[in-house]
Amino acid sequence: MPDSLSRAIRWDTVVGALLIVLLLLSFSFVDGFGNALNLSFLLGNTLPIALIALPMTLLVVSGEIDLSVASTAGLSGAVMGKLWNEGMTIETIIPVCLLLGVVCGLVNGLLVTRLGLPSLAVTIGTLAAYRGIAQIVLGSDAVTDFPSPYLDFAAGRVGDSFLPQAFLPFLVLLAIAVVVLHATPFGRSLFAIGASEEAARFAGVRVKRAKLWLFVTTGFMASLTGVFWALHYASARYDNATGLELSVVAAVLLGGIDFDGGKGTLGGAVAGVFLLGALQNVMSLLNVSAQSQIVVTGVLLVVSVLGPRVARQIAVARAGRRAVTSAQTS
Amino acid sequence: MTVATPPHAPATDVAKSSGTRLVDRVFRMRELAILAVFLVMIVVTQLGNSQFLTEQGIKDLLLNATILVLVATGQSLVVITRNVDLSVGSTLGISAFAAGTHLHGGGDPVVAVALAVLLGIGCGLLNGLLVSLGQVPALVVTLGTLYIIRGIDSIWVGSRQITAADLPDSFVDFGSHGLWAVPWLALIALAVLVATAYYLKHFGSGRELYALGSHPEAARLAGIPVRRRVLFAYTVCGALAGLAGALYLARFGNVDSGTGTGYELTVVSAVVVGGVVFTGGSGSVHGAALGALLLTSINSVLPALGVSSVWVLAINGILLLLAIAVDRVVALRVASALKKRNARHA
Amino acid sequence: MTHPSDPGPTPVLALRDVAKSFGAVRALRSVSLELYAGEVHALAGENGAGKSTLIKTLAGVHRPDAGQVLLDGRPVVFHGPGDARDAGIAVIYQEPTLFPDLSIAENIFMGRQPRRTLGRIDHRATRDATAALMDRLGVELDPDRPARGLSIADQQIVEIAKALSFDARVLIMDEPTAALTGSEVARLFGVVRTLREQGAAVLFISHRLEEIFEICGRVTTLRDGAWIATEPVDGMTEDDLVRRMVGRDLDELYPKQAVTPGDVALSVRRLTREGVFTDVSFEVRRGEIVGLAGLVGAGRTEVARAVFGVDRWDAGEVVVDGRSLTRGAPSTAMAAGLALVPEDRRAQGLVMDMSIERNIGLTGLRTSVRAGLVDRGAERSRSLDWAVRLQVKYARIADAVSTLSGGNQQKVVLAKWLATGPKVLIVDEPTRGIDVGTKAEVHRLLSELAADGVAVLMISSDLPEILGMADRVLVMHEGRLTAEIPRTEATEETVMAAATGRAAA
Amino acid sequence: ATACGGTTKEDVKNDGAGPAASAGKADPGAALKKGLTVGFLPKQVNNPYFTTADKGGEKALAELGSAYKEVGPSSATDTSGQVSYVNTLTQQQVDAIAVSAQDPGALCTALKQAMGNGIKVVTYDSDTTPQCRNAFVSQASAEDLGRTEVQLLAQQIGYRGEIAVLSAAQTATNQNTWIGYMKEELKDPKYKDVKLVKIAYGNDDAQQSFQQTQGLLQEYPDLKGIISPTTVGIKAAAQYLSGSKYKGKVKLTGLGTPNDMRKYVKNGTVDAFELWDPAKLGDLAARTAVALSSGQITGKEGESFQAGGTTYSIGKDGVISLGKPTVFDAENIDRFNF
Ligand SMILES: Nc1ncnc2c1ncn2[C@@H]1O[C@H](COP(=O)(O)OP(=O)(O)OP(=O)(O)O)[C@@H](O)[C@H]1O
Ligand SMILES: Nc1ncnc2c1ncn2[C@@H]1O[C@H](COP(=O)(O)OP(=O)(O)OP(=O)(O)O)[C@@H](O)[C@H]1O
Ligand SMILES: [Mg+2]
Ligand SMILES: [Mg+2]
Repeated sequence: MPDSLSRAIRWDTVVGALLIVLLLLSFSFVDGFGNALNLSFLLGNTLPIALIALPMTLLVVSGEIDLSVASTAGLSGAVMGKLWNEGMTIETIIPVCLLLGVVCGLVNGLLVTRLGLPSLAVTIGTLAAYRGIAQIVLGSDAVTDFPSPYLDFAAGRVGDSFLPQAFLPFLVLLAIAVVVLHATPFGRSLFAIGASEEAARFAGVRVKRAKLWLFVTTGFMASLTGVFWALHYASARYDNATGLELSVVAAVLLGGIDFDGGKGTLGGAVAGVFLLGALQNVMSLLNVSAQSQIVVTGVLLVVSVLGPRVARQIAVARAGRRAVTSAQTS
Repeated sequence: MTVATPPHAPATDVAKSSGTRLVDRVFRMRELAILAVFLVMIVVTQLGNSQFLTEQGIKDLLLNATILVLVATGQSLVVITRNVDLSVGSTLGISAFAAGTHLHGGGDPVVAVALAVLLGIGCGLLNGLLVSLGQVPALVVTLGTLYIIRGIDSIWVGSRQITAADLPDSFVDFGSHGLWAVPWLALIALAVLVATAYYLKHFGSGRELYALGSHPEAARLAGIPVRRRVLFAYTVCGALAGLAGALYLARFGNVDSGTGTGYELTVVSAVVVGGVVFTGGSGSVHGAALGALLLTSINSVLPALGVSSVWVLAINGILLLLAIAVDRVVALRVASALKKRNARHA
Repeated sequence: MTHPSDPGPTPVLALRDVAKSFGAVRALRSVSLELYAGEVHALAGENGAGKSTLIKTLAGVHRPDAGQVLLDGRPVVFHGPGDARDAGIAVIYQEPTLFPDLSIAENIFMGRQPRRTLGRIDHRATRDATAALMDRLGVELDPDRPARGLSIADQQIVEIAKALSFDARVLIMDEPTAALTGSEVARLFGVVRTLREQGAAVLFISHRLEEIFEICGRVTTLRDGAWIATEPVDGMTEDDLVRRMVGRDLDELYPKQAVTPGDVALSVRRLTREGVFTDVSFEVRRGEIVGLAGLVGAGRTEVARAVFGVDRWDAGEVVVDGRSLTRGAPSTAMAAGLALVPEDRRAQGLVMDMSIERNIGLTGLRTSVRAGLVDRGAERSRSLDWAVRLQVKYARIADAVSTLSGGNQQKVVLAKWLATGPKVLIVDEPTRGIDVGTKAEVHRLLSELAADGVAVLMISSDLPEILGMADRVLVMHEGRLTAEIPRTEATEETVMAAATGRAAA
Repeated sequence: ATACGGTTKEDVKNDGAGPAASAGKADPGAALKKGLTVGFLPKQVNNPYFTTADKGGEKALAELGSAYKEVGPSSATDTSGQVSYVNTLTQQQVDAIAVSAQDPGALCTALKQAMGNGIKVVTYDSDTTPQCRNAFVSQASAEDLGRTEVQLLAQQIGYRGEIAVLSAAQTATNQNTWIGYMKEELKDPKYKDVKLVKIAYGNDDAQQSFQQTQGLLQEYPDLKGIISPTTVGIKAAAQYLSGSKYKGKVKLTGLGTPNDMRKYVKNGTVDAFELWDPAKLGDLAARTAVALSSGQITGKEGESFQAGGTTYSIGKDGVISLGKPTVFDAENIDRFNF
């Protein structure tokens, strides 16, 4: 009984359930929610957060964090715009930008693993540095005239359905991330690293190498997001995606990923991302003001951590009482 | 430890003299490193621009740092207990506006400041209660209250704003005047800083903040009232954010619903640069204050040297990285010094 | 039941019919215990019998589900450890609970610092009092040194100093000697005797039975959370006590079978780590158990860590089964067939928040894979298999290891490494905190492994264990190997002489 | 195409410039429709400037018998937020959208989708690229603003000395256009003794603008005047100057609201500054939106329509200009309240 109970109150399951309930309610009661156009907007605008949330979840499970993701995205967008203005082909530019993301991640990773600096501090630093470099690179320009096949891909839908074209690659990436985190030895070792780095090292896990990989992957995904962002919104500016890191962090936290490391599931993180995205969409359709939306987001976050805690305490108390009564009767 | 200590050879004398010096030196060293970086920066700037350290220039430097110093002081208390308060920016914003509305309605400046502090205490209590009673991760909770307080602020304030014209002249002047080059605001911040530092070092409950940040479970076993202390740290943090809000109003003479947005990252940077460790239990408020001074000064130094504002952000980030890297190197030195000391001799 | 040696009328501290459960686990069932002023009372029982839980109930950490705590004969309710402390109860917990960032002096006096005017702390008085305590314990620890980086033994010493500083009426010690060597134990017992004479009540837990016989007047035995007996130690034999604890007779404690050593499996050549150990060379052959003895801080653990690759070495070479290892790479050491059971099980041996299954599985991530993915079935059967073989006492294999008793945690660490099927097994204090029954079990296991051709290097501060188990004893002193003594010549005297540096290498 | 067959800039310079004129022809005589819904989407809600503007729009719509609604992000840099609000308005099938774009390009896809759904799009205050909207209501011609600010400052410093500009973000399109015209104006020989020494960026953040002002004064001790063509910048600069020894000595002008600046005009920190009436801007945006929806205009150059008694004509690229800005000084400032 406590077993099934504790499984039921696992927060990622709750978030998933909340998402489903929200979707059902919105489909039935919110005007304009269910049509293909709105759903494609919803998915398209949530995609950048979702894309970065994938590697971020792995990173947080291993006990680290990367706050520089939005700046990395901005930097690759800026470089993309700059190179495009210089007349380079987009087919060369995109790989260059992705490579740049890898370098950004590598810098973070090396500072964290080689110098042993705390990732929170390092990535607050690179958050400013990368954005600053983006500003130096692109300055006040806003580049909008990317080739239309690319723009159409980033903004377009699959036929007349609600799925953005870019959603399909995301699903593939999601599948890869789920398998890596939950089914491979590498993913398993991430949980051990997050929960106790020293014990993981004593068990032969290559802690530094694993973390370096994660930072590099995060940089790569962030720059992929930056490229997608610039194409999706047809605008490359140095301040693209400013503040996105907080949205990602909020969504991942909402999905039940523990920032002390060692706990969480990708399912929870992705549910958190789309729960926040859908909620905002619904609230806008219902004409809830931006200010009230902020409050709702905040309350949701607080509840997301208080809820499971309270539920668990109730469960524990109940189990304890039962044990006492059985001890007395036996 | 060695087995055979001669019964009447108090080895403690040796240990005390060298040990005290070492430990003290160790902790001072980290702050000295920041101070050195700061001084070098100031000197270089003065060499490049003789206008930099005029009376006005010094006053500006101090004024710029004041508000961040206050908030960073409060934040370090919380970080020392292995928690964090991300909602300080929102708290600052809402208390600044509250003080502003009071003054706008012809209220008394002292009451306005008290009002801001009280509101700050309220926000701090909210955070503290959620974190200590709910026993939930501070990062999530305060990210939540960051949104909640900001949202409430925006709903309440709407598009209103308080401008200098709404404020009594005495209050606005207070924000920029002072004793020679030392503004009143900086004196307030200094007083708060010294009091907090003294409290942390010389009072039992102050030391307990370090203890419970260093090892929460052990603190519970040692009978430290963990929840009450955490609540206290958050309350002080909120109060100082509130006070900072009132001073912000005096200094900038302008508050709207966006005041203080994004301030949390600046504060966290200052605290981190100042050597307060995020895993709790170590660091000092004067370190954090130095970190705040360093960070705000960078923003004055670069324009004074004529560096284009395009470069400011990148340089800021790189300096931040440098500062924590230097701190880390110092810490490693310290660790190896300790290890050497540890090598005992029979 | 009668107490023939009742030293006084009212017990200072007592438990009456106390029960405590954790979820489905019934850690204590109707246990009663009386502690009198001026007695040293032992608490004995297997791992997981409920000793630590009992202590935590006395200390106000746990609230009993049923029954009462009596102070001077009156029922009390402790709402937290602070209440118990204020009632004059000092506790040394099984796991050290120091504040790593604070100085030793602050650790000892946290919450009770000597004050000056206005409630300010008197730092100097704190330091002096600490120095005096260290003197009393005969150790040389700098009061201003931060607790971070102290060895387990030194941490234990600080804990003892902390407990002594209370001048408490009741002193409760949960395995205070587990990390200590003979001479420190002797010092501690000297202090305990003084306290007893001054009228304090002492509750003492140890898995080293000889210590119970040396210092205690009465002993209470627990089994599976239930009270078994409380009786005077005089007139009891170790076998009697073991029978109470285990409920049956026990096999020989050190069942070392004689084996003829095979090829060299582990060869360490001129290994040096600057400032930690110097020029360490030795070999371990298949089928051999080599003991590594020395005083606490001699550098044994450091050598083991370097050999396994957790730390880098500066010079020298490690060869396993003919393969030279790269330094600082535990994964290659594992691949070569090396396993290390580390000394600090909570920090190094286990991921406390992870399940038993996952912890045991952690060392097999590389081997139990199918098509690049973790083979969960194989992982589970491997974990279950070893948990059962080592008789780990648990409710569910998916429970977090943090819910296990100390000894059972140690067994999980052993299971995790034995499951890798190592060629060379280094065990660092393998039986620390393990009860006699399991200890015999571990010893049997180690000799079986040796008989199967595994080379075993055993570090232990428990000298009888070393003498009983090892084919050869290596001794370290201040970072150097000072002696190599064959089984036939190894005695307490020869080993201690080398360990204290009195014998030339 | 290039040798490697890649897609380069040259391949895609195809979209015709010019506003997205509606397919149909304008019918200047068409009656103004009633019962329309116009959604206002400012850069940021809760921003006093936009609130005043949108209130102007609300009033005009009430007069015209149409409905008003306002949505928008709570941060002026949340571009994706603004995009999703365009989507929401499209979803809600409003008749027209009046938007002040955070980014000239980023809103394009969404706005085009809106226009594809028959929604008229008017930009005000800050434009998008012309093909993504039907018309742009400009607060004042950029040229007017740029030139008059230089004229104002030059008068105050007696046509002699160093001056600097304190702008908002480096990417702010309107700021950059104005600064361009300032430089043009300075080429006039009468400014031969006036030297523009630096353009600083305060990112529309009070604290940064503050420190940038300090930096300007430290770097150029002989600085005589500052132009800040942003309401946040001028306010911060004025507050700094009024509390420093430079008060009254260093002249400050630019774009500010009378309420923000009243105190500094009165205490002598600022002599004169200018701004258009944001309420009128919102008013005109609303009327343009209704005219578009009613088919009176389509957004082509040369068309004209009546709004609040004045006739406005559409200029190049679909730009409708509000008129000359108002200059505020100690004399007249008390007559304005916004
Ligand atoms: N916090 C807890 N949660 C769940 N179960 C617990 C907890 N603490 C102890 N237990 C369980 O209670 C039982 C008694 O544990 P306890 O630590 O008291 O044993 P012990 O006698 O001290 O053993 P050892 O000699 O190994 O230290 C064990 O089965 C243990 O798993
Ligand atoms: N030669 C030495 N002199 C003084 N201190 C040392 C020496 N070698 C190691 N130490 C320190 O003492 C502590 C204990 O060292 P180590 O664990 O290697 O000793 P050990 O012989 O394994 O003792 P035990 O395992 O019983 O604690 C370590 O923290 C180490 O830093
Ligand atoms: Mg125990
Ligand atoms: Mg050891």
